[in-house]
Amino acid sequence: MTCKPEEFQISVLAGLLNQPHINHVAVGAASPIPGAAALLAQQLGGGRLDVTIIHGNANNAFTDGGRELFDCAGQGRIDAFFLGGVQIDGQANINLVGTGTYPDLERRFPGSFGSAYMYFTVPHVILFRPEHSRRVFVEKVDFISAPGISPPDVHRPGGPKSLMTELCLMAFDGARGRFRLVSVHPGHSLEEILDNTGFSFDIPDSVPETQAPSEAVLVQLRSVIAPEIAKTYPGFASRVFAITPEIREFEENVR
Amino acid sequence: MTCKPEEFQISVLAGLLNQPHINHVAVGAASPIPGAAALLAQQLGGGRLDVTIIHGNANNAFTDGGRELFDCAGQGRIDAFFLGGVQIDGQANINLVGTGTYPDLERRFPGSFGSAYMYFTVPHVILFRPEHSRRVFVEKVDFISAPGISPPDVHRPGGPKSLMTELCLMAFDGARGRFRLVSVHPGHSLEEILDNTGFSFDIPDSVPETQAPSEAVLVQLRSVIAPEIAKTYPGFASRVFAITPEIREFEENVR
Amino acid sequence: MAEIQDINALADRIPDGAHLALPPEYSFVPMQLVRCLIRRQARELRILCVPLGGLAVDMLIGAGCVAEIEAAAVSLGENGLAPRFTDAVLSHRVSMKDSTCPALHTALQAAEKGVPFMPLGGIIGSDIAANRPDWRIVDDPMGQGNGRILLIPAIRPDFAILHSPLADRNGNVWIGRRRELVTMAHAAKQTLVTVESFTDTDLLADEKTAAGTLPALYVTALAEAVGGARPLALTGCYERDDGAIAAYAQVARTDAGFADYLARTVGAHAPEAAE
Amino acid sequence: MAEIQDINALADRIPDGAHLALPPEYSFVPMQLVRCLIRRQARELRILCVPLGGLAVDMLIGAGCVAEIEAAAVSLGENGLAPRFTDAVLSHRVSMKDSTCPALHTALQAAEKGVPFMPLGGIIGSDIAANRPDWRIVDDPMGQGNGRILLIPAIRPDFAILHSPLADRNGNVWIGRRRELVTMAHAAKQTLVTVESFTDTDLLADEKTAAGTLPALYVTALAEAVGGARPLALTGCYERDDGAIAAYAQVARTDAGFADYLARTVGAHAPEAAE
Repeated sequence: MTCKPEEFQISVLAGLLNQPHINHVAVGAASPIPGAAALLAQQLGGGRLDVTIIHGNANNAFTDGGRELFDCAGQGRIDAFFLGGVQIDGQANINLVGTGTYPDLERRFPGSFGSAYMYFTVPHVILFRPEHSRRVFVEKVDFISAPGISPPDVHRPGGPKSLMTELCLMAFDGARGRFRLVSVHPGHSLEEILDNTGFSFDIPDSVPETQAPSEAVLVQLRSVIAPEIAKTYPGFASRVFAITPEIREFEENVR
Repeated sequence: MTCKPEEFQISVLAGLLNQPHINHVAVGAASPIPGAAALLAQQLGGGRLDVTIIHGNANNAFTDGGRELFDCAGQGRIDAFFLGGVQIDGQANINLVGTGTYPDLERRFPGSFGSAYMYFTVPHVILFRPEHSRRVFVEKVDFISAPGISPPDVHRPGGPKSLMTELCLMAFDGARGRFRLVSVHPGHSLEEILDNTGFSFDIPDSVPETQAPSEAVLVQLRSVIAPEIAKTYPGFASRVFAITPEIREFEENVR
Repeated sequence: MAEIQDINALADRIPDGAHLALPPEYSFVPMQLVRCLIRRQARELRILCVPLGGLAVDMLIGAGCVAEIEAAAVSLGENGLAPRFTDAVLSHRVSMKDSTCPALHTALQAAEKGVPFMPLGGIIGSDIAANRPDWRIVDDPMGQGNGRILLIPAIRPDFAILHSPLADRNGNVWIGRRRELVTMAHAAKQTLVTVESFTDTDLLADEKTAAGTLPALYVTALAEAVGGARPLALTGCYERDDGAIAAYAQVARTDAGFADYLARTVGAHAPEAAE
Repeated sequence: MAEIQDINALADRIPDGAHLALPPEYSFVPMQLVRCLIRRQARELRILCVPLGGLAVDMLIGAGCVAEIEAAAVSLGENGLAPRFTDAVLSHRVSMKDSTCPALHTALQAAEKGVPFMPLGGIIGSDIAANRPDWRIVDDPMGQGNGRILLIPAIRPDFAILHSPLADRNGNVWIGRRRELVTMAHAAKQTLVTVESFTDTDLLADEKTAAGTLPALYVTALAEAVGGARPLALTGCYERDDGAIAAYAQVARTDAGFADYLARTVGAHAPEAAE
């Protein structure tokens, strides 16, 4: 079975969620691939994983308004969350605000959203940024929306654990404040990663290839997860899984 | 028209609420006379006064749970509130906890409820304690559930303004920390008040008699307010106004 | 995933010594669950009243289940003083942490928000604050000359327990406008719920019911208990049984009267429980 | 008592320079009221996004109504960057106070509670905190060795504005599970509401609807506005018009394109408004 890049990424991210200490994963706004990954991990785990998708009402049990995501994380009830970044540096600092010297920016992006809080409170934050380039992965971010590490006098139960791009998977060591390459996606090379990364990171002696989804997983993704994620992200589902509006309408009527 | 003591007290308390700066009065739990007074003041003011009775759902628009009364007061949206006291002293300190040396009490009462907060946040707190005796009105309370006055470095937009008993009406001067006799209820004397008050207070040269309710007010109280307060305090309404369960049931069906 | 089980199994989840948050007296009080705790002779419970205590607390105290109470007040409301509470506090058989309503709400909001404390206006100069070494009065930490302010530490109870009219099969619980129960559940490590009945309809599927629903995410386990709040009231289901509570207020004034009440209303184990 | 009036009269209550809290982009945004503000050439508004801004803020900025924005982010969501916002911030034509979602919720909760500040976990070490002189990082004021913590000052906006599917004739407003709108109204000095329709049924009379209702106590005035959130979504009423927003995202990239959009969708005064 051929597998689209999005399907590959969903499958790998789902694998990262399949850990004994992860009982509840939350997914922020405008995150279709993380959302699909969370639903796939839930499916593969037999429903053990709680999934909250903060975008619309499907797969979203929150009833206490916009602050519930943050309160819930502060209570220690969210084990995994996804964050991205316009820039990400070698200490896992992320920038969602802009490039240039703040406040005199050259490029302005939407803003930090809840990153400065979720990064501190959720134990397994997965950084997901498909574009793997020196524009994104810089030596030092221009603006720290959320810092990768904190001094010991700041209470911080959470932080970055993994970084997933179109080229590879990395792990973050909070004690050392450094990324380590975990695996290289099929069709890509260590050299390509080094060429496109602006920060230094640890490279083990032997780096395996990232495991592609099995045929069984792809079937589940396309048959079970695709219509489910279409409830939240119809445009994405239509583009990646060819889930049409008619199917969506059917799904909405039977749920 | 003869007038019961409760009716007299309701009428006088309603008069205290009829002031330009009082737009919203809240009434705490288990306070039928203050509740009826608030509803009467609302009726006499042509509906200008907002009334919140925190006991059941009648005349209670709160939908944000038990903290809304306190939040609402903290926002400055409650202009008047009633408090009582097992003991009240000359500086308007109130005690709702017990007598004796805390925590080695001789007598224990329920506790301070929200008094320690409402006393600071509501501009017009009316102290209402029918029993006028030296047991209640003491030189110094045994336990301060809520202090009558505060030093300047404590933010305090609220505090006591009046004290109403079965014998008289007093006003409290926060700047001087003293009560002043305002009027003596019909049938009672200054001497009786002095005999039964354990703290000193200011006595003007001439002390008028407290005004009894007019016949028109008594008619409104018995015809309009009685069935309304019966929704919250059926036992009280039955005892004072002879509002029967049948009338209550009728009222509940038509509202 | 919230588990639906028998009410005795639910009660068995609460170990001796647990810190237990209880709703105020007027509604949603899990009286049947409280009777189960008394029957199994729970001991050394620390009870947090949110923010007021009444019949449930009084019975637990009388039955010897309680080591400590924190409350803004404990009474039987229109039926007067809570006799077992009053007796136990005066004779120092339970430890009483006197508080005030908004301080209890604030402590739970702090836990809900995952912060170690939260500020609260007023209260400074009261003997409540003077007797709470765990509270702290500080000069305006914002440095803006706003004077002194009280900081209340977060309270994170082991269990929140409540009785609701309705839950669905997923464990979503109807709360209505009683939002302090939502805060209580958010703040507690575990929440145990008894209900009058279960519905097959997902309470979160309709925006109307969703607005008044505590999601199953915060609910550890549930049990059915028909009449589970009696003799107290349950909003929309039944009124307070004033006669029964007046009778309790009368008989519970003496040890013997209370023991007899427990035997009659709670079950055979009661007399021993009221040690 | 909440007053029911015409939407233009409602808009006229908001003076130039007002501090205005707006709901996030996905629902309950009073777009029709925003168009009224643009038509009457409101100026120097300070906009508080709770916590995110989108089309409404972008249009207000483009029309020259805005002096300052505070937000955790401003964008058109799936339709990309907010072009007028981006342009105005880069050229310093509006002052941008960068925040983060929970800090905005916390600031409104502090105002709701009537306290001058509230603590919030995390955030220390970010450049958001470094650029907010109004925020304060202090050593654990409880003195319990919990390390440094961020204190967020209360925000009390002059107005909260929102569009709801339904209100009753008393001025009680359906909010559903969007509880941040309740906090926003509690925190604001005044709340102005537009609705799809008014009902003769008291929303507080039924426990089900009461649970999702903002009481009239917090509402200054209301106006009917059919389709009042379009082209944005309104829960239970209509979906987001993706095509219209995509078209806006395209044309609003240039001053001329935006002026043309305003003229077409807002009315004749628009071109002058976009100074």
